[in-house]
Amino acid sequence: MELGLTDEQKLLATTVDTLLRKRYDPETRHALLGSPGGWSREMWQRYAELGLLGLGVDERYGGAGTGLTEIAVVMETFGRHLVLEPFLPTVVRAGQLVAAAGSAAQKELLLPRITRGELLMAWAHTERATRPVARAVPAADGWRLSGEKIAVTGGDSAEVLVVTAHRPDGKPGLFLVDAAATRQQPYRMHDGHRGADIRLDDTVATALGTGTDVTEVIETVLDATMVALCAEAVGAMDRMLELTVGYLKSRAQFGHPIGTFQVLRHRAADMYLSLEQARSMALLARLAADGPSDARRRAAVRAAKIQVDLSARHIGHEAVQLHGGIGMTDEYPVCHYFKRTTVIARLAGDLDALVTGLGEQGGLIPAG
Amino acid sequence: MELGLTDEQKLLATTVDTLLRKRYDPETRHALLGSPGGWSREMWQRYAELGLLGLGVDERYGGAGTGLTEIAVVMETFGRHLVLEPFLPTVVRAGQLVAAAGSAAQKELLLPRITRGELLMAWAHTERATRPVARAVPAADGWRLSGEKIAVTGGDSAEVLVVTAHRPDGKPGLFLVDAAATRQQPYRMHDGHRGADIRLDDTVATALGTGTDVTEVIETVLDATMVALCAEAVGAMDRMLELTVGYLKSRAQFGHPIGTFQVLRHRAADMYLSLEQARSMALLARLAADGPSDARRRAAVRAAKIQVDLSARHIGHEAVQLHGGIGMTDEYPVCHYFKRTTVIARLAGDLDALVTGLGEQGGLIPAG
Amino acid sequence: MDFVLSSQEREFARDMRAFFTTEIPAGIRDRTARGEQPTRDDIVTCQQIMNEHGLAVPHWPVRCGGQDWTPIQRHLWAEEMALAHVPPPIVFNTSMVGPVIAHFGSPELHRRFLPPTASAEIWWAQGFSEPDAGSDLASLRTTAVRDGAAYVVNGQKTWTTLAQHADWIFCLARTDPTVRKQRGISFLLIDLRSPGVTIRPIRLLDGGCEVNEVFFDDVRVPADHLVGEENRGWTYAKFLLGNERTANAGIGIIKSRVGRIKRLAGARLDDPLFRARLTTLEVETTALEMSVLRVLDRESTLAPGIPDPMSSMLKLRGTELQQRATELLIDVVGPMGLACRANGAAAFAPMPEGAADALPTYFNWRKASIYAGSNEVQREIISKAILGL
Amino acid sequence: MDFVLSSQEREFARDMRAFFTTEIPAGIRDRTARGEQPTRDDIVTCQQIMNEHGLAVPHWPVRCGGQDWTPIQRHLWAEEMALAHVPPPIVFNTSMVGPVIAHFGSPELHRRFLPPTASAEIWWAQGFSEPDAGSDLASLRTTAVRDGAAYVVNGQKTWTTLAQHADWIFCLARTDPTVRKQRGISFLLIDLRSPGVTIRPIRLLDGGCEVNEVFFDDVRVPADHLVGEENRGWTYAKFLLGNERTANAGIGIIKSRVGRIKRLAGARLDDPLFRARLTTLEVETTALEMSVLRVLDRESTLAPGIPDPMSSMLKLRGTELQQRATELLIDVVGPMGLACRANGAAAFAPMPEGAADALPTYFNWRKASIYAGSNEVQREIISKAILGL
Repeated sequence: MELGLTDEQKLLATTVDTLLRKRYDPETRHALLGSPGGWSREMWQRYAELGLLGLGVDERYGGAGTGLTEIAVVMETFGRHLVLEPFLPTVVRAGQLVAAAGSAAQKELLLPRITRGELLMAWAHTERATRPVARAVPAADGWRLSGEKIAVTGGDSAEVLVVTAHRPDGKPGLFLVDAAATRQQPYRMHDGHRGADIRLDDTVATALGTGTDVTEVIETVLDATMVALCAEAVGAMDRMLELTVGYLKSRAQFGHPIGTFQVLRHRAADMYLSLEQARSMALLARLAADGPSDARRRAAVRAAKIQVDLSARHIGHEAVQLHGGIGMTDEYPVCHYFKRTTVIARLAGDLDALVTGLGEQGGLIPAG
Repeated sequence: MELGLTDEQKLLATTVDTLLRKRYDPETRHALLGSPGGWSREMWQRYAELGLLGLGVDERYGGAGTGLTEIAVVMETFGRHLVLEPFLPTVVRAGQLVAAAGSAAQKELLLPRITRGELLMAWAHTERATRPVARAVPAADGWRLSGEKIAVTGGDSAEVLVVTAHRPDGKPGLFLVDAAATRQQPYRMHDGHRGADIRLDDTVATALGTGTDVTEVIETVLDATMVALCAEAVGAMDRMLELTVGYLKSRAQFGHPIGTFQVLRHRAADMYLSLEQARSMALLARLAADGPSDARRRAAVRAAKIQVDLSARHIGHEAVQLHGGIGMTDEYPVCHYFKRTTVIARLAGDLDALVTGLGEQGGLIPAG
Repeated sequence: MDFVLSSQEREFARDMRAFFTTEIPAGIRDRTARGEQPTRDDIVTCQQIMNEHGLAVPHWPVRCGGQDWTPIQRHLWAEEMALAHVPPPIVFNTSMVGPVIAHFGSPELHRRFLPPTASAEIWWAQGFSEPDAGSDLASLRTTAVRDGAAYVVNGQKTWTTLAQHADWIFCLARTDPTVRKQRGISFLLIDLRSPGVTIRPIRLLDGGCEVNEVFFDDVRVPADHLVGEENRGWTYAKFLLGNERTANAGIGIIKSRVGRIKRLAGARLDDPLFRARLTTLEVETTALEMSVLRVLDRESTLAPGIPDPMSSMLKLRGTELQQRATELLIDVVGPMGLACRANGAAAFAPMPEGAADALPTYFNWRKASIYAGSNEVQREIISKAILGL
Repeated sequence: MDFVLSSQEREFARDMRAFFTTEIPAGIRDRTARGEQPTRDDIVTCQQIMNEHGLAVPHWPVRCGGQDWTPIQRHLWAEEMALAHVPPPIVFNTSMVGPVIAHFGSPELHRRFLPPTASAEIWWAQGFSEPDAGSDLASLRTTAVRDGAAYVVNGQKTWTTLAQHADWIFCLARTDPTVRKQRGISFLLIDLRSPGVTIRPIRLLDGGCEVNEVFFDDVRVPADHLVGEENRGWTYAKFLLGNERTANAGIGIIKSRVGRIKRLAGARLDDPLFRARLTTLEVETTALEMSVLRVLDRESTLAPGIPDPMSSMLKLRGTELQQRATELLIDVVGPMGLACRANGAAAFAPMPEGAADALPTYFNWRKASIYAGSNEVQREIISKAILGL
């Protein structure tokens, strides 16, 4: 059983954490939130220099050639510091799609530029339930896509998009699209991350790779997304508990630090339970995602997302409550963590759907 | 708006409570639990003398001519004292069925004897999901019933049974059966109440009344059962909280009464919330059941049962937990309340079914 | 649930519904129904219309413009207002400072302040909370020192809701630092345009600025703006807080939120898990409503300003249910709700109702279990005042 | 979840499974699987078989008959035992008094007690709890006064599990009343057949008598039945309690309960609400199992008897999940489960499995959040030892 991190992985965590402690304090982040792009190009270059943007990318394309564990290590640290840069859309989502499904030429074209911090990408996948699905039709020089995508994280700044669209044979396809050829409605999301809705009207596109069935690739990268989000949420929850415990120790009421009130101490203990349960499942999901893409992996990843969502609701609510009014203010960091975990819990399927889906698949524990 | 009790109803509550305080202390009840019949014929006669067995029975049959409110008042007091006598099966269930659907001759024959405490009855209604349903076939001299009934509260001591069985036209029918003509498997239930499984093999039966559709009557008496159970559960929960608060005040640990520990005080406060929510819904159900039998009444009664079940789980678990080991012992009263409310929560449909059913009916609050 | 009401009460409720749905502009009500925040003008407009019909301050003493209503009538008035999506009158005016002036103020204060308070010509803010006195309100530090015909006020208030809209503020200030903390507090009325007053908005997690800090730097307050007697302010504050026995349950808010969720949920209502959560919320809301009615039923036996300890239960469970309702709406709007549409972010096609307000309201409503006596404080009250622990 | 294990660990688990499912009589395992309580004979039989194969006390020091296993191997041993429905060895023998004697007892005590403790020739009971010392264990009052070559023991123990089966009891008794309460306690081994010992069963809410009161009335205990040094008993008790870092999570219990529910649920599994509760329980159980593995993973860095504060979390959440599993089974058996079938109450047709044990187990398992350090005590430990509050 290998649950711990290697020395290299620990060093990676420390390096990223040290950088962010120095360069990404809450005030800096606050200023970024209000800036036009919403995140720091300078930090992006530093991530590139540290090799973070090449995690999960093969060495022949300039990457580190490592697996999902390193990505999870970085995401957890990013979660602790609420990093706003579009690492998830570029490196974890679009990057992994290209790495998994792209042709050699496409990889050669895109991955080194991602790794060097020169290219931003995003995956336009989610659609409104009430609108017609995005469709791809073949054209003489490739494909043409039409449809609408919503909640595309990083979709505001991405230069190249991977777009999921239905092919004429009814199967899902993945396509590369020049973002400049699409119409975009950019926005800030409630957690401060940037995103966009994206409209395609007979937009020129290239198929990603040559495979005709990308269902498996989509599944794998959705799993990787969930693993990354779970790790990020654990980092954020860890910090929320830390902030809460710190506040309980420093804030006095009725002549005593409020951390001496037994009710608040026990509620902090319950937050700790929720955190550790989420941490355990984030770990399981990461270990599972390193394995073959089968029902067991999918169940473990979905189960992790369920536990993380449950824990995030509990910890977020309690962190704000135990802070009292100060926990509601934009100036104090805790609410930003709460907002991020709230959004994470609504990405990649909501709790009811995940629980129902996992139950229909037979759950986790065999009948006996 | 009339939410309070009349002076007569308050007097009824006090009278019953006074009797039970005197004659039904935990030791007396404990002795009854182990006695052959499991309850007191002497108390039954006292209830008759106080007129309790004629509540809900028309004055012309020797009853008090009052409504469900008086029954709820008595049931709540019975809940506080965990009364074991078969009031619910005889007076509330079978008695109300006879009063609602019986012919004049049947009422004349049965109701005065119930009222005087001379006749015990029970309603054999519930069946095993996996067994064939009970069926009624007409015979020259009435009907013949075949089938199996389970969890018939009071079915061990009832002399006359009302039995629900499918008629040849597919509708449910209600029939009077001499208990001596059936086969019985009597038992104690987990809450100390007695009951039986009952088997009918071509057993002689008389139709209750002359109506051909008793669906409405069944619905009404099931609602009355729920109202009575909700009231009883409120009495039991009220007493559980009282016992718990008393224990918190008297038990010392680490040099202090445990009731000075903030965590335990707040958990007692949450128990109080659960209790009052249940009390409010028991009241609503009672007021609703006095009204016409329509969707609104059914929704209110089911909603009350749902709230009572939720509250009973919470209060029962916490009452035992806050007592610690002593709460687990048969000698100390609190677990007997917990067991009774546990059983009540499993009578008349479980929580999942009630919630699903109420939701399918459109819930309680209109769209707007 | 209205079968628990008498026919007169049902008729009263119908009258209120008719008033609110015909006299209050449909534009304002429609916007509120869609989850938009009412503007200052919306609120003032509605309160003025109500005031013209004698319906802005029904719970004030009759001699001050109130109505001789039963507690249940007052409840039905508030309930029908909420269900008709009418922004309620300014709570600081009608439920807080108004009753205090009416019960404890001089005839001069009555004449000067009660009419514009009822008509919303004056918008009041509440100056109770301070940065170092959260749940421990009586440890407040703002001082008022008598200097001739004026008090000189120094200190800081915080969490002052909608102070940006306000003209005046009613404050608790310490006038005698030598006695036990509850004893030396006075209740002052302060014009927010006075020199030395600074208002600083506090941005909250939902992006809005509904609360403020208010700083007092040698602010001179005419001595006749003292309400009642000097050093008795804590009594008046307790009267004020004890007056609202059932309002914090927020039954109207929960019911209109649930109603809106049902209107918008569409196919989501066919999801058994979602529906079960909604149904359970409806059951618990109905239970709470019935608890409110029980408190109202016995309210006529209590003098004004005497708290009913059961109010703590209504506030506690009410805010929990209000919060749960906000969470269900997020599930209804799905990923469309993740963008901050408040910043002018549009979409290619009309957005589903709720997409803009679901998450902000969810975030904002975390306040409900913190303000007006945190839910932890309510548990303290229940365990002590009701259970005797 | 076994993909987190190494191939050697998976092989080890397979070996254990093979051992338990072939060497332990199927009759015993089948009855346990159906929810019946194992008898004294069942337990002794199973422990003896395990002991013959060196598998009864793997966590004892190797020189005392233990196995040189990793923490994860010990966990897999317990897990496979539970999944194979094998009644575990007597916990008082193998996890409590055995390790204490092995670590702190004299060579003479080793020789005399360890072999029969491992083989279940002696059945031990635990004499720690007292009526007036619940969560505050160290305030115990039972005294042991030295009189020549013996201690004279007086006092009362309670909640003594399965004392009716026991031959000996290990007790904490006060040998020095003059020092701080933790300091004057000694650890004694007492033959339950000694004159002056009385055992009184305590009937519990499920109808059974699994716990007892044990009274000591001038019981003479040979002085060489003292373990370790006089007045150091509190240290040994803490060692004993600190040794079981992951067992209280009860992962095997929860998984076998969930497995049984799934086997019996039938159509109930199609009820989306029931299934969602079951699925959520499975998720949280898997999370707990992973937490157990994390604790085991670092356990090799801890000396025996040093508690891991994370154990408090495992006990707390584990008992909650164990209890939730008992509640789901009630829903599966429905009204058939309401009768006390233990009293010989039969039915006309075969009863569904679980009908007899669902409610008693649910009732009985309320103990889990009370015993072994109540869950409130665990929250105290977490808030202090882990969070520093």
